[in-house]
Amino acid sequence: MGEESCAPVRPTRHDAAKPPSVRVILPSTPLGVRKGLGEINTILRASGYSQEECGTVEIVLAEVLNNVVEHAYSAPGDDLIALQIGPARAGLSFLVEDNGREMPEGGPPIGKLADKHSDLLSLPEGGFGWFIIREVAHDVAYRREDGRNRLSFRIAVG
Amino acid sequence: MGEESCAPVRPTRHDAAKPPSVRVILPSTPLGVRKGLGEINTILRASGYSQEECGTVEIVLAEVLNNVVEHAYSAPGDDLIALQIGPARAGLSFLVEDNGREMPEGGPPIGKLADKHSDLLSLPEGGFGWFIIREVAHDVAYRREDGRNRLSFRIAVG
Amino acid sequence: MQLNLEWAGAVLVVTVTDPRIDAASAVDFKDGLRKAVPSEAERIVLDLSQVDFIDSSGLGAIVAATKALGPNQPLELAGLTPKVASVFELTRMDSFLTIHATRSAALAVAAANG
Amino acid sequence: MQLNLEWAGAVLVVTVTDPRIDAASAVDFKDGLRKAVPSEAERIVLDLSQVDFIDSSGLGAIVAATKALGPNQPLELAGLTPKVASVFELTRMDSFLTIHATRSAALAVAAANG
Ligand SMILES: Nc1ncnc2c1ncn2[C@@H]1O[C@H](COP(=O)(O)OP(=O)(O)O)[C@@H](O)[C@H]1O
Ligand SMILES: Nc1ncnc2c1ncn2[C@@H]1O[C@H](COP(=O)(O)OP(=O)(O)O)[C@@H](O)[C@H]1O
Repeated sequence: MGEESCAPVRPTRHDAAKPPSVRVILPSTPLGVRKGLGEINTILRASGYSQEECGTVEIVLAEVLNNVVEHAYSAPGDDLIALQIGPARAGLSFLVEDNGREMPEGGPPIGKLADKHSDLLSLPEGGFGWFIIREVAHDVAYRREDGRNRLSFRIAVG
Repeated sequence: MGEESCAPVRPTRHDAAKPPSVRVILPSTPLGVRKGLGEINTILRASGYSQEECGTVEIVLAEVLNNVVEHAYSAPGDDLIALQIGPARAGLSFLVEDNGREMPEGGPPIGKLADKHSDLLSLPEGGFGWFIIREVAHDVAYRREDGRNRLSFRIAVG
Repeated sequence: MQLNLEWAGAVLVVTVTDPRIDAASAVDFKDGLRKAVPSEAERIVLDLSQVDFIDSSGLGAIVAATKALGPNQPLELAGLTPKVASVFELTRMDSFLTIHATRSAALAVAAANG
Repeated sequence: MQLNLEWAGAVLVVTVTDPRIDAASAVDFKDGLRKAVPSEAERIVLDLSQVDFIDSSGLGAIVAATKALGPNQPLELAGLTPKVASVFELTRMDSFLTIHATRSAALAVAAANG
């Protein structure tokens, strides 16, 4: 997942963006995630990130947060997801925490893609999430601590 | 609402505190507010504010945020509240934003207190919220913009 | 909302063991208190020494409970921690409610008053 | 999920008028699309020009719909906005699905192919 491999959602570099410090607490529901992404987008735009950079952050966060809603917690209810955004050496750092169940293999899935030679009808209809995360994000690290999942990563924007 | 009138929760002045610049997004639910206040407390303590100063901030934010939960949004659901904390000339500045309904009179209530001469049985059981806010916070300003409520104020801590 | 009950003669001491009486717990607190107090209680001491934070909802719940119990079952407060005390002072509720420094002070007064 | 239907001969143009096909709306979108397409449709053009964001749930829904309709009712995409296009590219789905720059380009090709 080097810098080279994320061509389609390529982060552009400029000096205007000022990495914000953000704490987000979200209801673990599809609509909670959608609204949270909207607020984060507003903050990043106001911090000087381009529309394209905000799009890069949005797709990764959408995949990570929706995975928590769909897989870590059993059913949408009162559960909360905590997200921290801060400056990183190169880009923005993210830490996502939840009190849901542990990752199945003790760590995040590899995320694989449809075989180049497969035909339309044999395409997978899911499982794109982790492929997207690993393709765009850097330094992905997972740990289970105090009954909590902590997933951290970096996105090279700004 | 001068500096003089907020004796009971008097801000103490010292040089240790370093005002943070942080954005907090929280669910518009009583438990979301509670959790958000906990995070803010942690951030302010880490920035060098005293326990007493953190208490001053906590009570004002509790009133402001719970008002959004109870009055601006119709029912606890997936709605979010966005909060910005930053340095101010004297103290910390706060901006609270929500997408709920507009303030009833186009602005925040005056906030009044029980009559000194009333007896226990005629005491109000609610309506203390805005009195507390106006008593402790300074420069309270409200505007409705883009379907969003924006309430800003300053608390003289640090 | 966790409430601990203890009798000292006809005085019922209700200790709030949750650290917060806030918008998330005020209704629960009011209900719990109402159910906890039997008609035999001649006086109620609400021990708040374990409560670290109260907001206007919690304050409203205490005022409402005091009014509902009425003058025949006076509700008195004891053991206010600093943040809690400042909210009572700020709203001037300290001049309408009876507040004792500690639970034992409250019981001593209750004993003296019969 | 708001879908707008329009016929161009035997081609059914389905325009998604919601700005997002995401985890909150993907199931709704898939159901809506299934109900919207009658057996008379010989080709379906899905106009995404009003869609600003799609995530992997939305992508999965489009793949599932394309598979369910099968080769006799080909589903083709048109008008992908930048963020949406990048998700199709990133997941290489752009090499499995037919994507046209615009809805009129899609219709021109459909007309040429009969
Ligand atoms: N946060 C998580 N907690 C537990 N399991 C997860 C989490 N994220 C992903 N998984 C597991 O990894 C699988 C692959 O995830 P993903 O690539 O996002 O695809 P999808 O969500 O479409 O199934 C999921 O089906 C699930 O079993
Ligand atoms: N954020 C808000 N949006 C809309 N209305 C509000 C808001 N805050 C306060 N109000 C109105 O002002 C009144 C007084 O508020 P407050 O002093 O906090 O007391 P309480 O919340 O206990 O009623 C509320 O009852 C409500 O009608």
